[in-house]
Amino acid sequence: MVELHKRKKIEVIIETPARPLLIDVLNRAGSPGYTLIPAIGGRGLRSAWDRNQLMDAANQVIIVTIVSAEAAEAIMAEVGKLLEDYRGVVTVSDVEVLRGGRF
Amino acid sequence: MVELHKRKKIEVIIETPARPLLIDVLNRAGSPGYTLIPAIGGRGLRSAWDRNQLMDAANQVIIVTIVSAEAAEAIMAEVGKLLEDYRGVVTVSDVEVLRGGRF
Amino acid sequence: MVELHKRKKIEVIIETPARPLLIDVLNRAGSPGYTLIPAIGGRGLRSAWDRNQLMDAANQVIIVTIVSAEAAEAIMAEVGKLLEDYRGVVTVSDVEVLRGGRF
Amino acid sequence: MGELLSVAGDNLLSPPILFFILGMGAGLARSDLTIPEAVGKTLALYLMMAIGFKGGAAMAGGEAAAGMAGAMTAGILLSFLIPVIGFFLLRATTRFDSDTAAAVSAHYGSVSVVTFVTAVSFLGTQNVVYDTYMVAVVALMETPAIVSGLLLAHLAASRGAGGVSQRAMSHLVREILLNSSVVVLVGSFVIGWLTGERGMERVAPFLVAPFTGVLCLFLLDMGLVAARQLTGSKVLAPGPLIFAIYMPLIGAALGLAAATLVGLQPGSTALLAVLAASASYIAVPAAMRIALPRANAAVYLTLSLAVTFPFNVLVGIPLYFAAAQWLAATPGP
Amino acid sequence: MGELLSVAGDNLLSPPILFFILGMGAGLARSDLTIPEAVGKTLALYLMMAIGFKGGAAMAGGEAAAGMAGAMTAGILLSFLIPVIGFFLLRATTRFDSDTAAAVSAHYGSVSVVTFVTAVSFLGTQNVVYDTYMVAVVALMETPAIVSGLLLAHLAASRGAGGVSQRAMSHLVREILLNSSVVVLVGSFVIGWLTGERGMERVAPFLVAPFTGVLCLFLLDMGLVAARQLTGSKVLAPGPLIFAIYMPLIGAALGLAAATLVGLQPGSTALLAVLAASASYIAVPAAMRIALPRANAAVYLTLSLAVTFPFNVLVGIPLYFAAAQWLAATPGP
Amino acid sequence: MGELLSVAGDNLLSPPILFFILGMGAGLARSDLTIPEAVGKTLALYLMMAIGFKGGAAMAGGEAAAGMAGAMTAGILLSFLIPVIGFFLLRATTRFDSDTAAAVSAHYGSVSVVTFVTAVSFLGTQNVVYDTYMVAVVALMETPAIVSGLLLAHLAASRGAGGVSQRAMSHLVREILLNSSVVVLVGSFVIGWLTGERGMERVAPFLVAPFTGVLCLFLLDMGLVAARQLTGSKVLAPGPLIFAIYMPLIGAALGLAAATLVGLQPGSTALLAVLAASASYIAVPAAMRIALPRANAAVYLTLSLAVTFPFNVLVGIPLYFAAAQWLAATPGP
Ligand SMILES: Nc1ncnc2c1ncn2[C@@H]1O[C@H](COP(=O)(O)O)[C@@H](O)[C@H]1O
Ligand SMILES: Nc1ncnc2c1ncn2[C@@H]1O[C@H](COP(=O)(O)O)[C@@H](O)[C@H]1O
Ligand SMILES: Nc1ncnc2c1ncn2[C@@H]1O[C@H](COP(=O)(O)O)[C@@H](O)[C@H]1O
Ligand code: NA
Ligand code: NA
Ligand code: NA
Repeated sequence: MVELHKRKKIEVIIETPARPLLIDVLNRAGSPGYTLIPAIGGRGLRSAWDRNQLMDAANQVIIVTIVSAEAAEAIMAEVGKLLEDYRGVVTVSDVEVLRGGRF
Repeated sequence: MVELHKRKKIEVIIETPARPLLIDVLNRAGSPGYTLIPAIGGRGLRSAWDRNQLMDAANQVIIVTIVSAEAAEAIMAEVGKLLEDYRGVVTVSDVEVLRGGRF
Repeated sequence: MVELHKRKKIEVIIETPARPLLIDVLNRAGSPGYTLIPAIGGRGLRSAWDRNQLMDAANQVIIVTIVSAEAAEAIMAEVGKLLEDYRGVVTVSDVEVLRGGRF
Repeated sequence: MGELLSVAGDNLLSPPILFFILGMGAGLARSDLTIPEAVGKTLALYLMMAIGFKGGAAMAGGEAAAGMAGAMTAGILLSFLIPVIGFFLLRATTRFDSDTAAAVSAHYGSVSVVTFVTAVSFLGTQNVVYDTYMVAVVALMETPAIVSGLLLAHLAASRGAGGVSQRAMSHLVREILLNSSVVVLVGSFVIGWLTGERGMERVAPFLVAPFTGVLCLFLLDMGLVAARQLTGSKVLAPGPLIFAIYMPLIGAALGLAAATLVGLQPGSTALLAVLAASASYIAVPAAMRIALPRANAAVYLTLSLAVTFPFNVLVGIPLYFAAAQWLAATPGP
Repeated sequence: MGELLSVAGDNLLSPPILFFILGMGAGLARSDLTIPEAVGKTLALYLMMAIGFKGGAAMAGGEAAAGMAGAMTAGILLSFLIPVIGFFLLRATTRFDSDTAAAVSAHYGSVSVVTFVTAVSFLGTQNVVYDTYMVAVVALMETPAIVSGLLLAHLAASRGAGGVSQRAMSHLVREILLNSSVVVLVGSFVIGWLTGERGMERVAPFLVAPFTGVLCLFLLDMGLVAARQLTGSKVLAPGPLIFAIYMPLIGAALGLAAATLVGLQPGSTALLAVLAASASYIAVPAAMRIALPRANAAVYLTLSLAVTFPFNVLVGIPLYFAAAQWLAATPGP
Repeated sequence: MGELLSVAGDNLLSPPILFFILGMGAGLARSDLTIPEAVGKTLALYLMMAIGFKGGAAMAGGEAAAGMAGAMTAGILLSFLIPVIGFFLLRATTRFDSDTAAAVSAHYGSVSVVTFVTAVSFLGTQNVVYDTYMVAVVALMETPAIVSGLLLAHLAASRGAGGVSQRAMSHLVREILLNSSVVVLVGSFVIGWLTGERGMERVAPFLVAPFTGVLCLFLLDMGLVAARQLTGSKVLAPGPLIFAIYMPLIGAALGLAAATLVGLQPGSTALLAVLAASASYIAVPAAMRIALPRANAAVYLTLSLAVTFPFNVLVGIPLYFAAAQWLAATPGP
């Protein structure tokens, strides 16, 4: 039987220009790690966007980080502040991991 | 303490040609937004596929939408119908969001 | 009302060179399917990495597979062994699917 | 016969075809060599831009447009009628349902721009001229086959083509009329025609000089993709496989006949035969997935890309060329 | 006037501009034609590498650098002052908040390298020479406008520019000084200058011969992206839309005046006017999203890319060129 | 010595090397300039296609293949033996475990195709000819080092190479024999050989003319990637860092000795030295991650790409070339 540990997965979809700012937030909040995933289009409250070939400023990126429940609290608060200025959404969900110590 | 609201995350992996049809479904079902993520390979009941450089018709795309529980019901029914004709899978899971009003 | 079935979603973020080995694991463990998603950057316990234009060996890839709870057990054990040699993380979470029979 | 063999040898021993063979070989041997998707798609756009512009500029240079109207009409009729022949042949020789049979035959009524480009490059090595308005014929032959394929499916199926929801229809129409090959081919043709020789001079170092080299890189990619489509797909029944070989021959015969009727020069006759013989693998699959979702996509993707394309490029092009030469040599009726 | 019309005709009937129009048309008609992102970005780097290297090599070839200091100073002053004019015009004629007004005017103080490259290609068709050090002026004019835009936002807003956190500031500085266009333009200029004619010979078949053809492919992409930015964005109020037309004219007039004051030859005068009239859409948007996040990005992306860029490329370039020619013909004061 | 300095100056002042330095500088200064991945990989394929085809075509043109067998044997032996030397030097001078030491030395036994291509371009500027069959030697030297590295790891480690599971072995074999560089290099060589001069003429405007310019763009990318690998990786202990400088010198010396023994002309001698001195950073890392997963990948990626590659390109190439010239001048034993 494989031993699993409960953790939180935070997924942030945010404007590309805000990427370095969000990574600063994660590093300062002591996140054990993150992974960047490309987004190629979307629609929110504002107009739809499609991977704009030339202007990165109009593109979005997805950042996933697996963290402990405590760290999740701090990160969600910080990300919430960032999303006041920058387009995007954040979600948190429950996951289980193998090597608890890592996160 | 950060206040979180329960929502549903629907993830659809579907053939590229069906993308405009699925977006129509989401818009008509009043989804507050969606994000498109590229898929670069996979295998289902049929043979494996790898990002086919030239023929988009053989590629898949991933669409993520964060919606309220009610909207999720309607969307899942519609997507189910679409998947009768088009290759792909759909999953729904629980997530929490910051700004409840948005979704 | 749409009838939904509980399944497990396993997400593995792993080094590109280990991709064929991980797919072998999934095929042997009888996974009904998987989807490959590109990663364009990240940070773990070791230094940050950015999509390295020339050396695939330094890149990561994400593999998602929707499986039954039993299959999930077997797959998590095997993936755990693989992650002893290769950089990456694995998470498992609960999802619901439409066509239970498929997974 | 000897003459045909030497022409086939010329074709096989040309760099573009050898790179295609290298790609097929590497793909079948499961090498990890891949040309990135973004580059493959851009090379295809480049090839269409190059032959479109060249066609338009030649047009502006007062090249006789003799037979253009005839060639265009023949092309449209061929694109419309070939699916009918294909449909009944498939229904007779395979267990395809009517949707799949209609979708497959629509592919064979339409055209593969890359097969046309490879044939143009082959004519270059044989120093055989052709009417540059044939580029316009390529664009015209893309779409009629899709319409006739849908009609066939509608007539054959009880529930009728009504299945194509009003919403899907708008996506379908845009897909048919405004897909990238039509826009680039026709657009570059018009721009070449408007700017004429002076325009040609300014873009020639980009659109003309490196053409053959770019074709080599693109056919290397095509070989890899075709081989992977073959190894990836389920084993195909003999019926469809043989169809993917004899249908291009039927198409070519019809093309040769139509061209002779309209009185085209040998180079253009060979090209019309190539267009009739070639099967689409980018524009039509996209349209069929919207219009006939129940048709089995794996079948038509494999037949048109992994069987007919290699057959036309390796064997078909020199064969149809030799036939066009032979027809021109024998005094007509 | 007749002279201006024929020059405008020349511009419109050149392959690069026609491919831009093809791109706009296909984008507005919602065609699925797209140039992959990786290729679009590389074509932009290629164009900057080409004009940078050519500028440096000409410099090394002992081309008179007369007026270089004057042109550079004029460029920096124009880049710094134009945002001030733009800011007050926007505050007077639109309901933009101070951040958005500052961000938009910073775009118009800065430059669009591709508009410059298109103007250089246009001068080529008119066989008009220009001082190749103008490439260095392009790099110098990228950044002052960003600084002046931030100052305007800081002075106008009560809470002051303190809003830009210390952390964001370091990302901002790197974005301004080390963004890809500055690095490639200045880097290629220096390399061209160091290797001179000999270096030029070795890279000419890559950087010089295919230049116009690559510009055609790139402007096809620009047309598609500009059209999609236009159709995608919410309908804009008339105030900002007209601003996106008259502001380039004001910039061009200032550029023409400054160039005449400094005594540049007609070719360089036209280029300085083009730089003053052009609005950035890659470097400045990235900086503004960090420095002025509350400014409405959809507005400045749409105005600079979907209105001002097409205006300059289709109408502006021949207009400013004719003005520069006219100024040179009339005896100065 | 004077002669060496002037040759080093020539190398540094050539456009490709200057663009490499520009890339390193921009990367170290954390500029956001990046060449998209799809383009970087295609440029590498283009360079391999170009030198492969040129080698094959020259071969067909009856270029004397004198010394080919000797050069090939020397290359295979060097590729096989250099890892042994490297392994014991690393075990003596660093705290690497046996797997990491074996993996690192396998990199140095193998070759970097881009270093070879840069050296070929350098020979061009010095108007020094070389035997075009050296391209085949490049392909032959890729793999033996991997085998010898695995043997070293197996002998040194108690648990033995049995660790490489049967399944991983099949992926490994395909990775070694069918990786993209071997397929493209050998494939293009054969096609060049089959089509000879006539084939060369048709592809020259694509594969020959723009070669140096494409090399500039590619080395700009290499500089960026090497700098980021350096800044991204943990600080390296002095032992490995110095190894990454003196090991290429040892390799070069062995290469020069072997070439002189086999009696190659100066150009080919210099190239064999470059191959022996260069370290792989695409093919071998991929194989090592499968075969020796416990070896520390960050170490060999940093040493081969961020230290040895820049050393060879900036200093090594002119040094080994001058040595080859000097050897040819002094009467042999
Ligand atoms: N409900 C949603 N589900 C998934 N993605 C969303 C959702 N809402 C917004 N997004 C993404 O976030 C981006 C910005 O949203 P907005 O700030 O509302 O314009 C959109 O373009 C989408 O890519
Ligand atoms: N169990 C699964 N987990 C993740 N992705 C799947 C799964 N099953 C199917 N897929 C994806 O959906 C695509 C179509 O599946 P299918 O319709 O079974 O051929 C596959 O190619 C995969 O990309
Ligand atoms: N906590 C995390 N959340 C998301 N991704 C992670 C996390 N930790 C590691 N990763 C990913 O896994 C890769 C390897 O991690 P590591 O093995 O710790 O170097 C990292 O580069 C990230 O892409
Ligand atoms: Na056809
Ligand atoms: Na300006
Ligand atoms: Na070596």
